[in-house]
Amino acid sequence: MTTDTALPGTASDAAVRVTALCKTFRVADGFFGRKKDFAAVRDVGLSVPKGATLGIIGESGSGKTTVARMLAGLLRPTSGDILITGAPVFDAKGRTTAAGRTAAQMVFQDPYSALNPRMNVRSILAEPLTVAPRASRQEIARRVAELTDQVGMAASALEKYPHEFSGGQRQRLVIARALARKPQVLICDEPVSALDVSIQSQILNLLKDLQEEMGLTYVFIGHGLESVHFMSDRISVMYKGAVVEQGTADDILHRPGHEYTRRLIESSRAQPFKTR
Amino acid sequence: AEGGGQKDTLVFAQNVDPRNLDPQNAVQTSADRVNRNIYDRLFTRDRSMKIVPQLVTDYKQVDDETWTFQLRKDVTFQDGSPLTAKDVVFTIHRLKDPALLEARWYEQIADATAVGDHEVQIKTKGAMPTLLAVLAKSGADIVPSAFIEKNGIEEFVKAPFGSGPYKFVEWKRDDRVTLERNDAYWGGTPKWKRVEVRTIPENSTRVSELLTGGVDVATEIPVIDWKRVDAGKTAMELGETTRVMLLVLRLDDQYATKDPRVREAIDLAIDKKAIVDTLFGGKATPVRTRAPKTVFGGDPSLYNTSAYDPERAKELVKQAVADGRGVKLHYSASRGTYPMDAELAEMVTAMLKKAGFTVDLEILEGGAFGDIYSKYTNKDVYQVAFADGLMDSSYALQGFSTVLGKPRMGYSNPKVDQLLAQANRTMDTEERKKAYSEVQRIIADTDRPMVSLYTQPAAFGVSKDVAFTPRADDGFVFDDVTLAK
Amino acid sequence: MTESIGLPRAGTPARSRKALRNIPFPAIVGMVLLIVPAFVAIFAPWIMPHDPAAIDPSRALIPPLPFEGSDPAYLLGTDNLGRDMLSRLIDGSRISLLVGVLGVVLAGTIGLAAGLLAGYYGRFVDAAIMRLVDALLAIPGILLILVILGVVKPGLTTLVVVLGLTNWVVYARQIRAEVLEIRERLFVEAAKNFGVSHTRILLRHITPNVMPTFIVLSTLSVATIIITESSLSFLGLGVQPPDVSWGLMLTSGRDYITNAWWLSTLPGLAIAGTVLGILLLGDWLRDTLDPRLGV
Amino acid sequence: MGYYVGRRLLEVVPTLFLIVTIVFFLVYIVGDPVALMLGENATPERIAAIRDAMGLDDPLPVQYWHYIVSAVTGDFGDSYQYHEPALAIVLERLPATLMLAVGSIVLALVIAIPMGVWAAMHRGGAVDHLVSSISVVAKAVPTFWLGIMLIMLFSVNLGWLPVSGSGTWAHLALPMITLGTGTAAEITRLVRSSMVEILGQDYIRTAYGKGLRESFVVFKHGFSNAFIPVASITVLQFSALLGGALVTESVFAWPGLGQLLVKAVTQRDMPIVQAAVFVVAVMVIGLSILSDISFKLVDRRINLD
Amino acid sequence: MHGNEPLLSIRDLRVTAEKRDLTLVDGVSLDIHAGERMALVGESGSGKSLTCMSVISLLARGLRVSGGEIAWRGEDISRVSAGRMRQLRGREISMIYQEPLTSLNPVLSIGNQLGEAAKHVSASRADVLSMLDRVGFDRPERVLRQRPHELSGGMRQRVMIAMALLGRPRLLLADEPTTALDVTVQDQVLKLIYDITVETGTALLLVSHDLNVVRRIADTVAVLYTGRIAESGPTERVLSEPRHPYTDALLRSVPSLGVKADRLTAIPGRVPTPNEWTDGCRFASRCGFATATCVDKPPFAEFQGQASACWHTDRLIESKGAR
Ligand SMILES: Nc1ncnc2c1ncn2[C@@H]1O[C@H](COP(=O)(O)OP(=O)(O)OP(=O)(O)O)[C@@H](O)[C@H]1O
Ligand SMILES: Nc1ncnc2c1ncn2[C@@H]1O[C@H](COP(=O)(O)OP(=O)(O)OP(=O)(O)O)[C@@H](O)[C@H]1O
Ligand SMILES: [Mg+2]
Ligand SMILES: [Mg+2]
Repeated sequence: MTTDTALPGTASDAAVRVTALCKTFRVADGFFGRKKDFAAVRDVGLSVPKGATLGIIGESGSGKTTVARMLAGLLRPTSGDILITGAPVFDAKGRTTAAGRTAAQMVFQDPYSALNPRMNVRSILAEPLTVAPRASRQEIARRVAELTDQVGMAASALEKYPHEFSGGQRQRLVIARALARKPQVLICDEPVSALDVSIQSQILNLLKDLQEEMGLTYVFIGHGLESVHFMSDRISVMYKGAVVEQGTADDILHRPGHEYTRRLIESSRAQPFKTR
Repeated sequence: AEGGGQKDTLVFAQNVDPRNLDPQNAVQTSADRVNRNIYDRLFTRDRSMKIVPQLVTDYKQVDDETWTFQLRKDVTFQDGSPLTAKDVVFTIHRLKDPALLEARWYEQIADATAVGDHEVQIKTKGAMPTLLAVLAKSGADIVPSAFIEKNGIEEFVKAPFGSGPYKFVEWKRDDRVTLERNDAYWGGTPKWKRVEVRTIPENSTRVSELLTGGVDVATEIPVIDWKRVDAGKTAMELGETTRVMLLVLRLDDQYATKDPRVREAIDLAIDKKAIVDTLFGGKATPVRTRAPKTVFGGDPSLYNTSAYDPERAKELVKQAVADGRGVKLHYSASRGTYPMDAELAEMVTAMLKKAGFTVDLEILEGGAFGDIYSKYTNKDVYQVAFADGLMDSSYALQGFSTVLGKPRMGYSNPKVDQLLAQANRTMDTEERKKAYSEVQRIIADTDRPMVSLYTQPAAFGVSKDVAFTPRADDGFVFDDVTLAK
Repeated sequence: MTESIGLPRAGTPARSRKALRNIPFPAIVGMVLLIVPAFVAIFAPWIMPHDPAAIDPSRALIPPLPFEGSDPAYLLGTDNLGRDMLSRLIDGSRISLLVGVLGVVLAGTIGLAAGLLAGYYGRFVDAAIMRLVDALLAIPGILLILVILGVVKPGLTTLVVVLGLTNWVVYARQIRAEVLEIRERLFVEAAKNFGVSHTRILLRHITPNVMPTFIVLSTLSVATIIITESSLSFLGLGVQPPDVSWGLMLTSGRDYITNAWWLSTLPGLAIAGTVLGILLLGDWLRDTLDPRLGV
Repeated sequence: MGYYVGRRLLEVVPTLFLIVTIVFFLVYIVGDPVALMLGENATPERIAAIRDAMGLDDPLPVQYWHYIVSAVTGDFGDSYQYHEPALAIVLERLPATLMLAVGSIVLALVIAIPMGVWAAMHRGGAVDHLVSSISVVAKAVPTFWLGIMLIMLFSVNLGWLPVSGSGTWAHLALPMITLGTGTAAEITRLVRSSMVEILGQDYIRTAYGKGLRESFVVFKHGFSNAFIPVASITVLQFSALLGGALVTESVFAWPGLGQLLVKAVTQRDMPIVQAAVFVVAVMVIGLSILSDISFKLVDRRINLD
Repeated sequence: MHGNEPLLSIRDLRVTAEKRDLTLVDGVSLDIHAGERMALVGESGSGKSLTCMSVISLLARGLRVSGGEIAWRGEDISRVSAGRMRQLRGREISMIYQEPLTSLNPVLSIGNQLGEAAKHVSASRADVLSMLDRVGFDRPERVLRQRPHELSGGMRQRVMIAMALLGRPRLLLADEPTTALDVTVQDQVLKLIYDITVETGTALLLVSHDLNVVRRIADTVAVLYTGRIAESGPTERVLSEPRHPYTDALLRSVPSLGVKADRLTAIPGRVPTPNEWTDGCRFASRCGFATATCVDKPPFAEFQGQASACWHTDRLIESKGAR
């Protein structure tokens, strides 16, 4: 296991700070059985300094999305604390706090279902701004134009509907919407998995650019090692709900500790198969 | 319905299934058509509707209120036990239970006592001119007292038996009642070995069954099918009934029909002839009274006649309007309860409109239609048909008495009350007839709380394998049907 | 076989627009079958050749045109009271369609609301609504109608209310199932992410997306209701004269099937044609709006 | 398994309670049969006397309580018409209706499955349009009209089958066809749409890829998957079918529950109405639970929650 | 490997969507020889699956082969009867599909589904069991009794592979057999396919959009873009010295693990959809080398077994030299 070398900055200016996070689901056991508890996330601790990117990798079902949803305030943790820029995401009663709703926004894996097919782009982008505290009409129009521009879309896109866009363009819209309320943290759950190879790099570049411009903090989830490595300063590896190792991106790549990480790297290293 | 060789099974189809087979608790033509073949009564009506003794050999009116009846001695129930005075007394006593539907006809009977095995004494409250008619009526079927006292009526009606010509075999509700010949019948061997009384509610199905030979006799053939049935292997047999289609009017203050001119105009505006011709191919009889000719006391001068005078009707409506009287009529009628009832309502409505009325026609399904009547919520005009199971004006005209007429129609005429009371208390046939005649004239010519339209014909379809003529009481005696020659 | 990602998603406006350009033949037949009665119903007072209520026994039972004994003044013949069949059919179209449409509006509104609430809020709301739905489903609809109409006197309003009250369960079930799926979609999650209220999520995000299902269900329901109305007429509980509906004409003509076939056959054809039209159109809408709505 | 069955059964309790309550209040507002039975010349006093004797004058909560108690014990009181226990009468009539309903469903399935599969195999083609049109027309034809027409054709004109009544298989034929036609249409449409969906699935392609014959693929791989949706809708159809029986039974004078009910409603014979609705509801619910459980056993992929 | 007759020779294949009158595969030509492992790469919608489906004649309804020829050992199978095609399927040509999760019939047991396939190719139960053993099942008997939902994605894909290989086909078509699987499982399954093809001498046409996968498994590669072949040739050559700007851009846009770059080389714009396709070079709008010439359809130029369709191969090579 790699040593947890602390990044510059103290705990207080960590943009994301997660301690002992657990999530248990009640699921049906077997086909006819009664409910039983299933620990999807177990005792996860994460810390991301402001402006940095934390990559999370792990096999399917290891709990990545579950962590992401809790960070975004969409899912109430069973236990554990989540602080985004120092403010708790959930209050004592387990309700999402106002800070929890604004400070962290999510970019979803599937841009095809992340946009309401029955709303045009303008209303999609405007919607976050209509939520209290509600912005004025002019303010909304201005922000919407600004956002479209930021993600590199033409103003003409505003009157169109999601289906009129390709996957890559939709993902830009998803990102633009996530940025609408000026969050400090973006949680990207496999943002490029559903996209064409040639488009993936556009989106990754965009995310990088935005981070630079606005000093955003990212939690970047992926299951391809290449893109996570490209995006992240530090990487956490999840396996069966727990973080099994974490370290700087290069450390993980060059000195993988966990068996799963090793296999992942091996399969990405593209050595031609040898005949037995 | 073909038997091997000689036909010995009669299949009869009616449109309504019996409610139950308790003779004292059915009041229903369809039940009576079964019951009167299972039971005997003290008296019965012959084919010409004359009251004749059945179980009685001899009878005597001792005084105004006391009668004695000698019973036949050779009568046994179908279980073999003899029918005695005890059974007659039991039956009459049973009819005193007000919860039984037949009870009200027997209210005037004070008591019955057995005088020996074969003599019964009946006491009435005051003179009761209708006693014999009542004893010849559906509820008066004599039931076996011993069995019922022992097992209770619930057990009895599951497999009822009487002393009549046919024995009950089985009743499959909404399907058929099966009966077989009572070989031990005192009145000689009944004609049919087996009789099936089927229930086929849908008109066209009943007609089809008749046409295909599935049934021998079928009731309620719709007018439109008369021609078709009256051809080939089947024939129509039309008869009279006591059922009169009429309009019940309302004389209370809030109704337009309070104005006698309005009521008269209604009477004059309706072309009964046209109605009868259109709806019944001329086979129904226009009448101006609730008691037709076939009913005792029915005034023949009001039979087969009409007061149609459209001009005068218009005139009356105009007058009423000029006086500021409303001529907007609320008209309630049924659909499917009586033959052609909805069509009639539409025709009458059209005629009333022609005379200058405004008509608000409301046609209702059976239950809702009945509700109006039973809750006394009938408005200006309520179209309904009434029969007279007693075949005596005392029943038919009773509704015009203040007791019944007031809540129903807002009608009360002391003269009518007096005439009705008088007719009900005298044994003098002629005097009764006169009184009833006078009541009918008052109703038809001056008061008009009801406007009678026509008597409904009985429309039987009959296979040519058999011969049958309907009875005026709409009943059905199996042995009236004979094999065709 | 499998549609690849490149295709626009089902139910999107562009897809609908595109589909409009190449409407399949059955759908065109369906539209024609529907436009005719709809047109007739709207313009009834102006196109009825005779007074549909004018009784004249002298001209009763005239057969329709090409048949022997017909009268050119009465294209489709007359009924047993001498009323013009064509005029009555035209008049009847109004009530038949009105009952169908209003019944669906009512059923649809209740069903949509119930389905949305049950599907979205789940838990107690869901359990309560679904138990009611189960209960109503277990009592055959027509039976319920029969019992209700046994009480209240039948008429246009009652009929609409009763049909509405018995038909909403179908909507509730289907829409609930749909909502259960839609509420898991990421755009709902996104909306929750920035704090959009439940009401707004229901109205802006979920409702528009159940509309295809809703529309398809509605077409089917109109058909069902029109047919139910005629069954009710048969049982004596439908529209009552002097109002005219096709169902009423059909049933009151039933004794005449062998003698004057047109009395019941013509309204029967009108019903069958309209229902056929609705169903054809519904099939097409289903294919166009939502290929997943299998049943 | 036990847990699931238990939960499913537990859900039935509120459902049944709702049904019973709905029926009670409907019936309550319907009013009573007394006046209807008494006929023309009954005085208001007499009506009141009989109503009192029948316990119809009790206050609403009392009546409701009596009714709930009797529903629980399965005693709905005596029929006003027949003066016999309502439940017994209803149960006596049930077999005839069940026979008709089951017969119709079997008939419908026998017709609908091949038609639907056939149409799905030729999706978009002439066969498909033909089948769709037939099924739509079949659905659009009013039941009673069809019944009367069938009688005209097969009984009156051809003389092949008896007009009405019950007892033999020949008697069952026409009502079964009449009642089954609409259901057949419904199921045909359902089979077609399920099959269209299934025939587009990847595993169908896999089956073809193995080199299997078309008919084999369609029936073994296609229909095996359509079976459950079709079967569960068929179960739902059952309830609609019992509704259709009201009309069919009247047309064919078939002595089933339908006729009993229509009459009970018009005659305001409320014990019968209550018992009948209850029995039908219990049957439909029972059937749907049974089918859910058996489908779940057959196909363990189904998530019933 | 070369020189002898190819096993499968596709010439100028054209697949059209009938209703919308769109050409979706637009003149694809390929040769696969016995024992050769060929990869077909390209982005979503480029026509990879349609090409495979055309070979085994399982195009979805509404699609048809509208031109060209598919020669199977000299016989044009794009026009043979359904009966003849059935003989070939499973015995000569087999296919593994993209979605292991949905490619098995959920209501039938694995044994049942394998059994049908075995019957078709007259394989015995023992053959089935040994094949299951070969694809890595410890207890083949047990698998036979199970139903698809009881198996994981990787296991299902193994079953599919076993099923495809039962008849010892000469050609195995594998349409993105690992896309739906977890990264680490992907690797195992690919390795399995590779090993088996080597063992049995079965030729392989592997569809993928992942260049890493291609590099690991394929002898030759064909790069598809918008229904046409952009470039084809020996894998080694094509991936190291691309002669088509699209291949080049694709290679450069994939983040590599070796060096941690600040930015990725992205291909601007997006893949045009079939209704936007022109006759000229369809990559032109996104291509750095595009000139006015590109409105004409680029010809195929072959260079040492490496063929590419670009007007500007020279400039591409030049620019690379410069870098
Ligand atoms: N709402 C839920 N109810 C029950 N179980 C859940 C729920 N959400 C997730 N799970 C389970 O929790 C586990 C972790 O799921 P999660 O989606 O977080 O995995 P993941 O790492 O994102 O996987 P993938 O790479 O496939 O997206 C899985 O086993 C999943 O089935
Ligand atoms: N059944 C169909 N009807 C119409 N168009 C189709 C159909 N199937 C595929 N297409 C279209 O044909 C084109 C090529 O599809 P194909 O499935 O061959 O792509 P692919 O290269 O396999 O892509 P992917 O990587 O997404 O599997 C796409 O534009 C697709 O939209
Ligand atoms: Mg995930
Ligand atoms: Mg593909």
